[in-house]
Amino acid sequence: MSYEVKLDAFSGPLDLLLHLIHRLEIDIYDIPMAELTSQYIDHIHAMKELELNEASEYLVMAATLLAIKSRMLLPIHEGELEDAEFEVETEDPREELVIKLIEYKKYKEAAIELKELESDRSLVYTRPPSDLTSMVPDQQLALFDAKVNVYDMIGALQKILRRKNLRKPLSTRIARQEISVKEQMFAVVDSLKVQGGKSSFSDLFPYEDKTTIIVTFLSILELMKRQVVSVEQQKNFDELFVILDKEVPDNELRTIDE
Amino acid sequence: MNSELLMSKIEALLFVIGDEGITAKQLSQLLEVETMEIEAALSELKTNYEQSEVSGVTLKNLAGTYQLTTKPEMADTIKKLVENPTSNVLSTASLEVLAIIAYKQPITRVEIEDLRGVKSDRPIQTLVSRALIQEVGRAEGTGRAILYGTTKEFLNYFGLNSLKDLPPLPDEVLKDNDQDTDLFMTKFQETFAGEEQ
Amino acid sequence: MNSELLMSKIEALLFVIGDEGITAKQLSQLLEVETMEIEAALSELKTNYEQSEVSGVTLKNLAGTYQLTTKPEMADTIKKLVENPTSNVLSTASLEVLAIIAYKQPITRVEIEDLRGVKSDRPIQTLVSRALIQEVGRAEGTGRAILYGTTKEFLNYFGLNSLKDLPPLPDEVLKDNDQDTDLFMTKFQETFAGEEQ
Repeated sequence: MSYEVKLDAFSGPLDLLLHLIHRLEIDIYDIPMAELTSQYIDHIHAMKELELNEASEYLVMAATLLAIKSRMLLPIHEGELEDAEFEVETEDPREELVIKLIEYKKYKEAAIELKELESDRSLVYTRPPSDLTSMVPDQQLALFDAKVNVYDMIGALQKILRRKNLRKPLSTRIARQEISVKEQMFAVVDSLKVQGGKSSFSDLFPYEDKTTIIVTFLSILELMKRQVVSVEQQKNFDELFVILDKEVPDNELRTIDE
Repeated sequence: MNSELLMSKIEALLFVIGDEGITAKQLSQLLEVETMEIEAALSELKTNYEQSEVSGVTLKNLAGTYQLTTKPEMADTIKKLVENPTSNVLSTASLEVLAIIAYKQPITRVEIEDLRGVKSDRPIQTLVSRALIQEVGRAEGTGRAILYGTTKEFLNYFGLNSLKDLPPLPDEVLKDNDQDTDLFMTKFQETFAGEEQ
Repeated sequence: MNSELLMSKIEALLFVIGDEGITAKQLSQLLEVETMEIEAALSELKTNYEQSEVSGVTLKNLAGTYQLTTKPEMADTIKKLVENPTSNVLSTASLEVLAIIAYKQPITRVEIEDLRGVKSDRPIQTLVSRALIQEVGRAEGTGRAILYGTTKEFLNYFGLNSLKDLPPLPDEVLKDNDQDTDLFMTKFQETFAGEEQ
C-alpha cells in the first residue's frame, strides 16, 4: 500500500496515531498493535526522508509501540491469570497509550472548536481607541495601572500590529490597484490642458498621500522622456513649471505599455 | 437623564474607547447612572443596531467588556482594506497548545508537552508573542517552572466574554475507572483468545 | 446595491478606518459604486446621525475626507472618561509607546509614530519624565533625531534583571515593512525598465 505523507499534516506522534486509527477504522479500545505499529513505522519511513523536525519524538513513539507489541506477544498461562497474586501484572500493555490518546484527542477536538471561534471572530472588526492624549495634563499620561506587567506590553504591541494591518492598505493598496503611472499621465496632461498648457510643478500634486505623489512624479518623468512636457525653472530654487510641449493624440498615449 | 440621551452618551463612549472596551460598571460610574439602567440602555442599543438595515455596526460582549464592532456580514467589505486577511490565523500546533492551556490553566510547558507527546516551546512562544497566553505564576518545587494561563486578548481573539463561554470539552468516554479495567480485561482476553487460534 | 446596504457598508468602513478618514473616491473604489451615489449615501448617513437623538456620533467631512466622530455635545462625557483614573485609555498610549521602545530600541519618535499611526510626542515626554525611557543617542543623517531606549528604572518597574528577560517575540511580529518604499521601487523599475528595451 502506498500513500503520501505530508510533513505538516501531523502535529506529533499522537496525532499521527489518531489519524491511523481513524483511517484503519480501528477500535481505540482494542488496538491491533501489530497492524498499527507497522503502519506507523511505514509513515515514519516516509517522513524521515522529509527531515522531520520532531523526528526523535516520532522515533520514541515507534519504540513504545514495538515494546507494547512485544509485551502482548508474551505467553500468559491460564493459571497465572486466575491467580490473585498475579492480577496486578496482567494489565493491558496498551492501557497507558490508550489513555494518552483519548486525553490528547479531547484537546485536539477542542482545538478544532477554537479554530471555528477564531474564524467567526475574524469576521468582526473593531476600531482603535480615539487618541485622547491632547485632552489631559502631562503628568496624568503615564499613570499605569499598578498591575501592568511585561505581558501587557506584548498585548499593547499586538494591538498596534492589528491596527497597522488595517491602516496600511488605505495609503498604499488602493493606490497600487487603482492608480497607474499611465492613468496619471493622462491626468497630468488633462490638468495641463485645463490650465492653458502650463502649470506650476506643485499644483500638479493636489493629493496628500505618498503613493499618489510618487505615481504623479513618475508620470511626469515619463512624459518628459516622451517629450510631451518639459520643465523649466528661471533660476535656482525658483518654482518649477511644467509645460505641455505638444498635443499628443490620446491614442498614442494609450499604446504605452505598463 | 432620558433614555435617548443616555444611549447617545453610551454610544459616544463606546465609539471613543474602541477595542479597549468598557464595562457596564465603568459606564455607570462615568455617567452616574445605575448599572441596571446602563444595561437596559446597552441592550436597547444592541437591538437598534441589529434591527437597523442602515447600520454596519453592532454591540458585542468581548472579554468582559462592551465594544462596538462591525457586523459579521460586513466582513467581505472590510477585508478589502486588509492586506492579508488570513495570514495571521493560528497553526494547528498553536491551537492545540492553546486549547490545553485554556482548559487546564495554570499549566507548565512540561505538562503540555506530556499531553501532546511533542515539544511545544515554539507554539508557546508564538502564543506569548501574540498576547494570547502569559505567565500566571510559578510551579512549586525545584525548577519553579512557569505556569501559563490565557489572557484577556485570548477572550477577545476568540470572541468570548469569559472563560465560561468556552465550548465544553468533548466528554470523556471513560468516566469510571472500574468500567475501564473491566473493558480492558474483556478486550485483553478476546485478543489472546484470537492469538491462540 | 440598495441604499440601505450601501449606507451600512459605508458606516462599517468609516467605523474601522478611524481618525485617518476616507475619501468618497476611495469609498467608490472599494465598494465599486459611483462617487455620486457614495456622496448621496454619505449625506443621508449624516442626516440620520444628526437627527437621531439616540446617536452619539456623527459624520465629519474634512478636506474631502470623511470620518466618524463623536457629536460636539458629547465633549463633557468624553472628558469624564479621560479624567477617570479607572479607564485605561491614557495608560494605553504610554504603554504602547513603552512597548515599542522596549522591543525596538534604539528607536526615533518618527518610527514610533509610524508604528502606532498616531502622534506620540506627549506619551514620549511623560515616559521621559517618569524616567522609564531616555535619550540613548542620535540617529545618523540630516535630522539627527533622538534615539530612545529604556532605563534601569524601566527594568525595575517591570521586575526584570535585564532586557533579556523580556519575553521574546518572533521576528515577524515587529519586522519593518516599508511598503511605501517597496511601491516606489516597483513603480520606479517598471518605468525605467522600459528605457533599456
